[in-house]
Amino acid sequence: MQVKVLLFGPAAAAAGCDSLTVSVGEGATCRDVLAALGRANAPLEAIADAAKGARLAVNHAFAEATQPIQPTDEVALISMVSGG
Amino acid sequence: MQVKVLLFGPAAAAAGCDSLTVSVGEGATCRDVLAALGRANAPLEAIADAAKGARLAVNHAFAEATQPIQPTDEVALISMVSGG
Amino acid sequence: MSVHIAIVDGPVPATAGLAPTEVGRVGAVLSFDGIVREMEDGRRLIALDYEAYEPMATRELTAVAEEVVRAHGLISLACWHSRGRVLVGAASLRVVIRAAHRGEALVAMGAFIDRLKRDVPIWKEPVWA
Amino acid sequence: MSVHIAIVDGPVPATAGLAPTEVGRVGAVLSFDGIVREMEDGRRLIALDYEAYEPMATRELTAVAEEVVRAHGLISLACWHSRGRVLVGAASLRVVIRAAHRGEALVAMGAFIDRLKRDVPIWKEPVWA
Repeated sequence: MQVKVLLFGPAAAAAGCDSLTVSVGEGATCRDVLAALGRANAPLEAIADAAKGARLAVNHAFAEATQPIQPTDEVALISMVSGG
Repeated sequence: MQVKVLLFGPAAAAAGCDSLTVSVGEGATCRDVLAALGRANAPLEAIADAAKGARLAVNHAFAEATQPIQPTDEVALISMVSGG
Repeated sequence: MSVHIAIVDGPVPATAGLAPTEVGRVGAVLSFDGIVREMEDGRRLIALDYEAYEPMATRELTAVAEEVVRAHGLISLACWHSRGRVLVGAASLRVVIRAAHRGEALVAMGAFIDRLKRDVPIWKEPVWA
Repeated sequence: MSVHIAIVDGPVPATAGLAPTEVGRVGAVLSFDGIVREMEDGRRLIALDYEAYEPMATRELTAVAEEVVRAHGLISLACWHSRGRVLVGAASLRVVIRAAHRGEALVAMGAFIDRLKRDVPIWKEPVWA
């Protein structure tokens, strides 16, 4: 299935776009989508890294790495936040 | 010599007056004056206690226990402050 | 116990959070303003542009605020965060905490801002001079 | 580095310390208001009467403020303390700290108020309801 991932801040700047659509298998989890982001866009690989604190938000809430993604979900990469 | 000591807050309330004049020998120190306060006024004994944080101010500055008092000094008992 | 959260366009208004104090229980009102500084990484800037992923940013701020209010026994926490351009010298963040005593207010202020900087989907971008 | 100290008759004015921020270096403005609460030792009160031994109170506040500004590398610290009657719900103390970052501002605020409560010759007396 195709999953569109919204990008913000340094992630959007590195990828050169505000969103990226990746192909993953049915039943793919957040972990799978993060990995697919890194494969789809080389500059994103270091940013979409769970070990560095990158997380996906699914429908505006932080999601566990093991959470499966539904085709209708709104998915966003939340990394390197810098509010305040 | 006679030393007039200004009292404030709970010390003034306990002593029943805003100042107390005590007799001490020439060359008396802050420690001597504190002790004389306790002897002169029984309710003050527990309040004018250096072990409980009571200090004398001499001419508007905190004074060491060993500082000698001059007859012209302005002396105040600073204890149980409660600002803020 | 109450929480108020707002993401506002541009700098946070100067009088936000200074409404009359709840009479009686409140013994401490602690207010923090985060101000845009002139130098970042040794370079001079004229402003920061803030981007917020909404409604998640407001939801996360609200969740963090409720958690901090509960954990520290606060009476209330209010937070304003900017979106869009904030010039050097203006505030991009205001947090106002009301509590019975100063101790819990000071600890809670640090904890809330730490959580905000870690978990809330807001990004800033420098506008260089 | 600057220090401003004032002992004022009655409650501290609501807008004290909110003058325009020094542009550029200041990244954090932390403001504390100490408010008179309704209950003290389980009894209801209507006000606190503050007595200050002047000019020592202003001198000590100034000395403590200068020491805290120096120790924590603050940009400025301003303090207003009441003298006379302050009703429940009104502020008897305001401290405004300006610093480069929030960390030193939060630590310095706690340190300043602790020192004030220990060393500054000001006394309060409850006015019971």
